Amino acid sequence: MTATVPRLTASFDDAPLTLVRRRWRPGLLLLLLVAFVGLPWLGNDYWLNAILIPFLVLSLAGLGLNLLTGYTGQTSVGAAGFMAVGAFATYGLLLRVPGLPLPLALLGGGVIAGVVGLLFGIPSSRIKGFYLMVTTLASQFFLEWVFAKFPWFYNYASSGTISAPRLELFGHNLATPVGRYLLTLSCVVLLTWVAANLVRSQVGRNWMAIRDMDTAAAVIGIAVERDKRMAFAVSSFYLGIAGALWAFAYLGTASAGSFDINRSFQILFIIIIGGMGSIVGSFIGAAFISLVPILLSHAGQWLFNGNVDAGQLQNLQKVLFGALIIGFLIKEPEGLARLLGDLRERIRVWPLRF
Amino acid sequence: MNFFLETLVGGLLAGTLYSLVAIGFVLIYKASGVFNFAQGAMLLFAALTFVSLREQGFSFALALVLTVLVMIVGALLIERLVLRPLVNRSQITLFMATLGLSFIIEGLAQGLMGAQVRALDLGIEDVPLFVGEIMVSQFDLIAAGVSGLTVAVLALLFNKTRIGVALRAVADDTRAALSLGINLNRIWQIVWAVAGVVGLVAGLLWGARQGVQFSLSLVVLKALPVLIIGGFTSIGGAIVGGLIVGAAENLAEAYIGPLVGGGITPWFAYFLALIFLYIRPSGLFGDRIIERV
Amino acid sequence: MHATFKRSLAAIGLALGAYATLVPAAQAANEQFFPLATYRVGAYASSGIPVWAGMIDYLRYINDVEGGINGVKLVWQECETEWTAEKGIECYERFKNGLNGAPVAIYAPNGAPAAYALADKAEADRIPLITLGYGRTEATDGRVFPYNFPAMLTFYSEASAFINYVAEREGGLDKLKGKKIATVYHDSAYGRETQGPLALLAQKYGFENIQIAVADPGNEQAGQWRQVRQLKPDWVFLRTWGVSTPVAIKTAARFGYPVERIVGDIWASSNEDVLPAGEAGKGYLALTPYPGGADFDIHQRIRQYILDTGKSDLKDPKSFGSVYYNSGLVNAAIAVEAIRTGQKKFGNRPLNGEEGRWGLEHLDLGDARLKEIGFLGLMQPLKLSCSDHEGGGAAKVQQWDGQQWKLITDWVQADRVTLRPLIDAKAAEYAKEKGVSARDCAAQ
Amino acid sequence: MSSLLEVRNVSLSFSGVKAISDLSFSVRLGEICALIGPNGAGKSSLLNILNGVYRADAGQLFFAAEPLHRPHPLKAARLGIGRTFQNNALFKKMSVVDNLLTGLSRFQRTFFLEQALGLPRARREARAFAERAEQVLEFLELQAWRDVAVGSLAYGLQKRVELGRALIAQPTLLLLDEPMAGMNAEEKQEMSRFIADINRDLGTTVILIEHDIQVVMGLSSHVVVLDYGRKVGDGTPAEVQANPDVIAAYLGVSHA
Repeated sequence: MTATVPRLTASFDDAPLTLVRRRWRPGLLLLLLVAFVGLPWLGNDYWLNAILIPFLVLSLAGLGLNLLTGYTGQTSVGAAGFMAVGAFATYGLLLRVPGLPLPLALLGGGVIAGVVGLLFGIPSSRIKGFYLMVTTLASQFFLEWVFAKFPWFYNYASSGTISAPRLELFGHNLATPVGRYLLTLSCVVLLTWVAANLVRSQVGRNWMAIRDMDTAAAVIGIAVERDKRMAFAVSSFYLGIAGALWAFAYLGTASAGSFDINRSFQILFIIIIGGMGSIVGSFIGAAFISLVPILLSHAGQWLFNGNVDAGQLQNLQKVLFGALIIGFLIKEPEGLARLLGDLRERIRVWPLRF
Repeated sequence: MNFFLETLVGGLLAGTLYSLVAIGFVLIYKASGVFNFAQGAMLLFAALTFVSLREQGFSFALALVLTVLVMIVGALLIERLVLRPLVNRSQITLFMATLGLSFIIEGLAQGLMGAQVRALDLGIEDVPLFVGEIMVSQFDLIAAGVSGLTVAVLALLFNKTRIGVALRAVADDTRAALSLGINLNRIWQIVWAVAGVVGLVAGLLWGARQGVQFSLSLVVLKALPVLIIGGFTSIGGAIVGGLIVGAAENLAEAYIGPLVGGGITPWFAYFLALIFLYIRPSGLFGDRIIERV
Repeated sequence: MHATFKRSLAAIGLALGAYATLVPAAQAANEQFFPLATYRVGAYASSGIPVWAGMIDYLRYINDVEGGINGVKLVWQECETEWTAEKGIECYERFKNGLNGAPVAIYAPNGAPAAYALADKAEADRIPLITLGYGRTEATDGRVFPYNFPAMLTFYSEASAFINYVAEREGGLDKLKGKKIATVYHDSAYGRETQGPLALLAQKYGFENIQIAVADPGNEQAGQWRQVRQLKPDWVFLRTWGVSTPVAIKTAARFGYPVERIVGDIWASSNEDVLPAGEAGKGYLALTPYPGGADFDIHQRIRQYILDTGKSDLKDPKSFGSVYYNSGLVNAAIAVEAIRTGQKKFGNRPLNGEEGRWGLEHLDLGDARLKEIGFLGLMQPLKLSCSDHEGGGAAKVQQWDGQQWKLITDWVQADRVTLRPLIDAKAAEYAKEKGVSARDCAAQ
Repeated sequence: MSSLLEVRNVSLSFSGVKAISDLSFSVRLGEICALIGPNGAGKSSLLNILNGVYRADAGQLFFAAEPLHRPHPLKAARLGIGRTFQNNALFKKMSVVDNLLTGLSRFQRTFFLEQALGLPRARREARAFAERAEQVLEFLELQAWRDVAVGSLAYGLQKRVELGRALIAQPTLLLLDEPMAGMNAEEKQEMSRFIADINRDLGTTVILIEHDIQVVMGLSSHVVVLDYGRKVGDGTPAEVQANPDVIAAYLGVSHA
């Protein structure tokens, strides 16, 4: 323990390479198997186009925002703006760089979004709390405007919308529902793995330290400002890719309007409901927010076999959502993820009660 | 030159309406540290209630009184069901709660009173009025007058009455106030009620301009930059901020807009707010935040 | 963490499982399914609500009075889209396989975002989309867009019809030279759609083409109308929608621009658009392919059989015969007539999407037929074909008198010949970007 | 052995109110220096100046004979100045071991991408960090609470975790702000033992603020007494105890 700084670091390089050997839980493997093989096999267009793809994309977006808001504690209500950057950037790359393979285009779109995020993250070094939140709102409106206003971004289409280019990978056509689903799934799985690495790494710990108490973080030698900006960049990278997938794998088209303030709120709700600072939470939240409305409208159709005013159903749903959000904040600030966790515990001990 | 003056005046007048919305925020923020995103929804709800009552054939005055009552009841409910359970939570948590609240209110408003656009006639004729060469909107003038009056009333309320004193005590130092035996919940109820009434006034003025319907609640987005510029804790700041935003927005649309294809109003106010943030991170009149370790 | 991860996704899996039961099982039924993608909530609900009433009332009329289309009963179901693309997709995917065996012949996305999002999917599923008064103008070229029907009046034609109307008022196309014509538009895909054609026409007729954007939602337009006041245009083409229309009219009044010089477009031409403007709206002009009014023949019939028998979907009878209500009627009528046409070839049975498309592409509604179905005057003659998915291309101009719309012109025909090259070019560009090849209509 | 830290004519005031006025003293390498004085004497403010949380209005600081220009918390940490806080500033939602690990950030050498993709170098580093964390856990006898969220720990334990978080970074100078506040006699003894061990085994120089005179006299080899921001005493515990000003200003009061 008496090692001095230089020797200390030197000693790190020859340390044995065995810490983060990830144990592949059979359950996880099974899940991936189901996701990659099972669902495409049994899922019909409705499942894939209307449920699974949007669910996956929203999970990814939620994950991105969670890294910034849930882990680093920087509340952002501008998530959709960075999704827009990713979507339009990817479109531009595919359009203007002939022969660029899709994965690279997606990556590029994400990186560009990340850079933009970095720029809008700069104020975070001086501005905190609501003031910072409002700056993210500013970025939201500004980006929305930019992509509505400058035709170059949507290749001068009179409608101002960009439509999905040919989705193909090494000659395979990905334009089918299954293709688009698999494309989305692969991206999500990969980026989830990366996120899992990050939050377990030193970077992740720094982020959480900043979230819990940023002055103390600085005192113990965490480069607070750098890591905050880093969080903005990474978050935007995720959001950017999510945006590109939203536009091309899901909608098949997009305009600035597809990424308006309401989308930002939707993503914020995903992490509130799912769980701040929880990777799983992003998925649960996304599942919740994308499934509940559909279930509700179906329920409406069944219960009143179509005689119910769809509008009222929608209003009801809005109220329900609001109530749920408040409910979660009051009862379970750590969101559904935590709730399910506790439930699991209770189920485990349940037989012992008798 | 006339065009410039005209734009400026028009902007300032429009700004008073922004101020009015922003004041609702400031009141709540000062008293409970809650950043109330539901302000816009409250505004919509108030205006909708009023219009519906009018459609039911109530007289203007009666409808007004009833709406005020509704807003007060609403405030009580909110305090009891949302604020009290969330006491001592982080401000961000409270903010998110108000996001949820705005959903509930909007859902209720449309569910109960329908989504169609309602005309709201306050009996103010909206015709151009000429001051020398400069055209001013009569409606805007009156609206500005009403806003000014509202602010004056508020000022009286908070400087001359015991409630006001209590409120300021809470705003200055919550703990001290509690030790003085001030009932915090009561203060919150009052403040939310007042904010609701302010919302009603703003709602009526905006509603008369654009018809009463859903997008009325979007006015809230106009108020945020106002708050940034004026500071979250200063009514004076809200007023000045509103005027600045109103004027700047209109001038920008008129002079910068054409260069970049127009439609810049949605974000320009925020852009302005950012500049102010860099100069004064806690607004023109906001209290400085001091780091304690 | 992985444990929870697994569990939660498993939970989602279960939730999905619930859907297996939802996917309708195909079984023969002598019914034709009319999916109704509606928007009854959200910022644009006010324009939507009467439309669905019109559609539903007409479908109900066909069922109850005419016993369906040649005996084929109509069934319909609603799905709320909130005018968004993603909910629009969900509804489409839910409906495209029909309802309890009743197939879908024609699908109306009802909303520009959904229309764009569904274009490719519908083509893949061989279901024709009708976008009446919105959507891709270049889809007029049915060779490139086989399943996309911007029927009756595209925004291009609308722009041209507007200019022709102005010319009529000014006393001839030659009088347009040097005139100032401003377009105040909702800054969105819809709003920008007329920029192309107006530029072309401006160049052709030599008027000054001013474009002024109104950012969504457009509930504050002082800047825009101050600009109008400063530029003093001879005419203003108002291409707003939703709340931005009444605000525009009121703001125009505030800045003293004469309202009778403002011509609203399809989506700024309804009672719901002018009523909130109150007094300020008196004298306001508007283009429309389905004028307001309850005196058309079809209205007599619907009043008799649906409204008075309390079967109407209308919540407030005041909007019977309102522009949007009538648009609902016209929308439904086109679909019904297209299926009727299709049945001539495929027999009197429910049609699938491909057959529905055949019906649309051979739809030919002359005045005679319009009279029979009671739409004469409410709907313009409409003839669609493989290469022309628009047909018609005319609008009437109506004026608001404070209470109701008064028609002040007959059909003002758009100069479609002039605009067609623009459309073909755009279609070709799209085909190139997408890498699709146009079909050969001679072969059809 | 010369002085590790030298404070020269430092002054600080909050909106007119003098917190520290013209204060000078120096701390020798390897000693335990106690700052004592009544509440509001400016002790905590002084620590905040030493690691750059506050900026002094006047005066200079020398660390290892090097002048400290424009001090900043991050800079101080990198120089090897560790710090604990009066009312702990731990990361409450994180586990004990994670809290300790955050203390190692200044040694982080691997790049972001390496960590994101879990590349060998990052994993080695993580491994080494983990080992060091385990050593600290052992040293402070915290193994039992390794994975407990800090927020749920007893106050005394939290103090210890905070000490560990500062310690893991192997500071040359350790600033402890009332490390034994609110502890019972037994806990205090324990804590004093840790501090003594750190000072002896790791040769870490310590500056601590403490009110309990017994503890101070037992633990420190050098005492600086503050009163209203002025230095009223400076020397060995014995000298300080003999100093009449000190008795007047502080000791008398505290015992009364």
